Amino acid sequence: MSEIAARTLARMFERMSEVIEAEKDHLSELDGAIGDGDHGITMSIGFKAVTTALAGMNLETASPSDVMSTAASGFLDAVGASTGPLYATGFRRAAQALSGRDTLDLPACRDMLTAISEGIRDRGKAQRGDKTMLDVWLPAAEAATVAVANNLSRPAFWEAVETAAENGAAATATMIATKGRAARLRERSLGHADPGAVSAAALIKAIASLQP
Amino acid sequence: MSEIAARTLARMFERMSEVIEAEKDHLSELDGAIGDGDHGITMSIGFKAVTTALAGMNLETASPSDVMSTAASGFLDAVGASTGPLYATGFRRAAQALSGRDTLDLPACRDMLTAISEGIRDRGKAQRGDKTMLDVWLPAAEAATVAVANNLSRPAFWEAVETAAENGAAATATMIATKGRAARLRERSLGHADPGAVSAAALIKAIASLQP
Amino acid sequence: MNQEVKTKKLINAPENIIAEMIEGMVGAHPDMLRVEGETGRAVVAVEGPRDGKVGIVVGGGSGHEPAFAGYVGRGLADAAAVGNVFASPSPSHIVEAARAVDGGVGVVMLYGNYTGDVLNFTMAAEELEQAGIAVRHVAVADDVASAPIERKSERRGIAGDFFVFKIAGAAADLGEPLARVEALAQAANDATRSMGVALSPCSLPQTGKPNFTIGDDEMEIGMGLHGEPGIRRQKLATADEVTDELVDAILGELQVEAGQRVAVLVNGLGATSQIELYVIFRRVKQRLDALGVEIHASWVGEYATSLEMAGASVTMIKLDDTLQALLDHPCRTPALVVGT
Amino acid sequence: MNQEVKTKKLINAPENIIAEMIEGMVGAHPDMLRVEGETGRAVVAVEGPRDGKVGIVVGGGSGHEPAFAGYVGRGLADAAAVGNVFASPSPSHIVEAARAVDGGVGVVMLYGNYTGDVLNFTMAAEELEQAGIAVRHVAVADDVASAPIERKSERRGIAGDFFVFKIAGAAADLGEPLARVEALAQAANDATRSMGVALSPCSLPQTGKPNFTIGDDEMEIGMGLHGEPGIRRQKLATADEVTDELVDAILGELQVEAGQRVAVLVNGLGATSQIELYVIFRRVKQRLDALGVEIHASWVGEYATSLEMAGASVTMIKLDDTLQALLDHPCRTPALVVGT
Ligand SMILES: Nc1ncnc2c1ncn2[C@@H]1O[C@H](COP(=O)(O)OP(=O)(O)O)[C@@H](O)[C@H]1O
Ligand SMILES: Nc1ncnc2c1ncn2[C@@H]1O[C@H](COP(=O)(O)OP(=O)(O)O)[C@@H](O)[C@H]1O
Ligand SMILES: [Mg+2]
Ligand SMILES: [Mg+2]
Ligand SMILES: [Mg+2]
Ligand SMILES: [Mg+2]
Repeated sequence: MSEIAARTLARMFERMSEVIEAEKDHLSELDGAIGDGDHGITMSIGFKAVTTALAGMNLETASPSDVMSTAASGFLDAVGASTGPLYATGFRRAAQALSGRDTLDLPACRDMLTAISEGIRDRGKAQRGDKTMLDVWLPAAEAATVAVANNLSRPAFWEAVETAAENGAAATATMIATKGRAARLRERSLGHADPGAVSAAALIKAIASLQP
Repeated sequence: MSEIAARTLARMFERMSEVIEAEKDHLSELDGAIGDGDHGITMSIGFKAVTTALAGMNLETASPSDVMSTAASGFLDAVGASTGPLYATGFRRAAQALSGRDTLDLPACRDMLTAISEGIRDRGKAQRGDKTMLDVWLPAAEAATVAVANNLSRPAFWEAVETAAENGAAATATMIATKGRAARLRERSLGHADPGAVSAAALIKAIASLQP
Repeated sequence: MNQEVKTKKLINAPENIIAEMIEGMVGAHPDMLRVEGETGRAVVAVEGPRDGKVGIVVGGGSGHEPAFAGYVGRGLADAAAVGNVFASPSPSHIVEAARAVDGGVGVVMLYGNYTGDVLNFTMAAEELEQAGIAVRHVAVADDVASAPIERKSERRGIAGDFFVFKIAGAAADLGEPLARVEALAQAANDATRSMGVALSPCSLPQTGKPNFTIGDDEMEIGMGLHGEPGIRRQKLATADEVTDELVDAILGELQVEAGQRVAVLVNGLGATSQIELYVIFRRVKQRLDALGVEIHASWVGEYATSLEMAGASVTMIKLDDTLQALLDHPCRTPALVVGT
Repeated sequence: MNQEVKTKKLINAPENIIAEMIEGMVGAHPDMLRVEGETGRAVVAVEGPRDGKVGIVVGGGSGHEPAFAGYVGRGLADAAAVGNVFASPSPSHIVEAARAVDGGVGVVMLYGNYTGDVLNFTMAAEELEQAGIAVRHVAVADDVASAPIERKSERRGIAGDFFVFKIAGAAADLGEPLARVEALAQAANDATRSMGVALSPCSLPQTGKPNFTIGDDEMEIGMGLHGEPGIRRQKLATADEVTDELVDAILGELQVEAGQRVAVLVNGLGATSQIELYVIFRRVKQRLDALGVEIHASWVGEYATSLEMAGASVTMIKLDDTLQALLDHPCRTPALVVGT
């Protein structure tokens, strides 16, 4: 049923783009406080480019891995910025993880989340606690791993993932940035949530709402 | 009694400088509405330069004409702008009119006002009704001429001059500018008093308050 | 806004601002600029003035940097007389500048057409002529928004200074005699048209207050270089619409036809980003391309500013072979380097 | 302020702004710039790239004009990769720029040290190396305010780009091999220090909102080139006091002594008048004169901006004979002409 999984992924990216449009101004404002004020714009451009790229695919024949690869390139070419290489690397790694798979069962979702978070980590060389999007993606992937190990139901799986993501985003407000533009702020970054973490949580929430 | 007349003129310029300092911001605001917003500044610089120049004179030996010449050069060198050549020419003409005179009687005052207004007119090539400082200096000089012809008392002379100046300044609000920066505004200059006319009226009021 | 709060500027005491600026300019460009005379207001080219060459003096108020001292240097102006902010230099400043560059064959003085500048340069010329120095002057009057064509002599000078100065400077550098330098400056002035738009005010260092108010969504079409009101205030439009209005007004008078050549200057007034200026230039070029008019040369940047005003102007000069050769003649000044 | 009101800009649709700016830049400087490739984001020198010469690629986000495409031309950069406003160009933009200037002996890529730029240029380099093109990169890190000296590699690149690009461009133009061009760029980077101050925010064309708020009487010392917060916010001080703070921070690290030489750049962030910039330069020169340090060359103007932000930065590079000769080497680009 590769059509269905590919379609689901494409729908997932559409939903992600919608949620980013809705949060765009808020994300730019968060970035204005500790960065350069463009995070909403870059994410918006990126996910619009992804949906455009996916619209050009034949989802009847494409594999989930193909969808992920196409999303990665679409995002990267359109965005640049910090988020381009980070998400593109994450999505590419997810394409590898999904390679040869036809269904998006919970282990596949876990592997996808893990691959995205590892791709972001390897590209950006950040660690947990550095006050970046990683502080959302890593705990979300961990929650997914635990959920699969504990045989949680689909709704419970996504609830656990979403909660981990939300907690991670909220926690960034208590962290001192050491990576990215906010790193130069040090103590002055305290009290401000990281825009990339907030957008990551919004993306994960969008995925969870579909319960793929 | 040439000391006394020279001293009176020097005091007159001090008073003029004081009144300009007091009106400085207001004059710049008037100029902002129809010009380039600097009239208070140029007048302030100019009259400060005049008092500095006069402070360097020996008023025991100087003639009224000398005082006027020094004021003219002091103003011109420091100011430039439109007002520099206009007032410098007016004061130079007044220096000629006062040449050989030792007292500032009413005919001398009349001649001084007339010379200033003619100097301004000849330098700036403006006419009455053009919405400039001339709309103050010309009627003030005319009022002085009539006052002398009618043998008015010193207080009555200055009251007539001051009233003519004030009316002239007020009237500029109803005129359409045709000279200076405001000329390009045409109809849009209506309703705004001309800054140079307002400062001229303030100067004349300062002189009148001394009743030289 | 709190009446006490002044607009922010990186300055020291406002009354020293011109002296400090000149110290900085001359210090930054010691190979090109020096100060001569008593007043400290005559900025003179290190290379340039020489015997037998017509001297070129430019000048005007400060606040329009790089105009005017930024145009001093080999092949362009020999000296600038530097006035206070938005105030013409005084005759003594101008006389010092002219004396410093007099090579025995006369001086051409170039300035924007404002009452103050006309009066002060005229008084300076009277003084110079009494001293036996032949003087000609040309008041640049390129702003189409400032008076109808029938009253062109009343028009303000704005960024068109750039072309008139460049052409006169080249003519003098090439050894043209006084009358010819004047005639070429006048020809450049006749062939040049500009129009601008302002989006926000500027503030004088002494007052620290915006010199006019304008709505958050408004622009002033035809605004002068000192924030003098223009011809119309209206809601902000797109760059293309605004540029079209400026170009229409300019082309309506310049009458350029397919195959003819112009040079173009898109000038920022102070706070407008180069992105915006290039977007405007793009539209100007689209318009000229559509007419088949050739852009022989173009400049985009800050060439005649209004302190930190936001806005831009478009200037075109219609070129014949003579004007074009003079525009291409090499020069080296802080604000403009042409040729190799 | 009304939430609906956007800051005023002379633009068309924000999503077309980069394409329109590039169209304008290339249209205004057709003798120097052209576009190559599919993405429209690789601005390449008309003269410059050639066989056997190391290619110089610079790049970064837009909104810093004239950086980066303004430095493209003979003797300086061979190409610029142009990102969105305040966003690094993507690897595909960078790869196109590099391919266009590859003369068979490798490419040096220069950019400001920001996460986004580092990541994108690194991905581009990976792709180019797979295609057999040798690539080196130097991330300019001149902003002393952005990290302590022990963590210099984390520092931001601001106006110091100017000196690093110039020196690398000259080395490549002179035919130096890849490793030497990289080493000289790195030497320039090591010898360069900057620090800035901001007085007002800028706004991104897409949001139309000021990207930070600052009190009517405040300044931010050490502000980054994108409005990233600096090291301290305080009441506005005089130009001399502010300049002293910047100069102290720079000289504290550069360790220049009497008889040594530096070059100085006083850079406007977008909305700061040239009067202010020259007043700042004047103070920088007073300080260096007092130390007996020679200013070999200086530039005052807008060389690395933050859209229409008000503020300025001071940059110094400590020169030895090699760096000085490279700085003096002729170049011809829209933003900088050196030599005759
Ligand atoms: N090294 C890194 N690793 C992971 N995420 C990072 C890293 N650096 C920055 N980020 C994330 O990128 C976000 C900023 O993205 P964005 O504003 O789109 O790009 P830019 O910083 O180039 O303007 C930050 O909020 C942070 O979450
Ligand atoms: N031709 C003229 N004749 C007489 N007065 C003039 C003329 N042109 C301008 N003025 C006066 O000068 C005033 C402006 O002076 P000021 O603001 O100091 O100079 P500037 O116009 O150079 O900025 C006007 O308000 C007007 O009264
Ligand atoms: Mg950002
Ligand atoms: Mg005025
Ligand atoms: Mg003025
Ligand atoms: Mg960014």
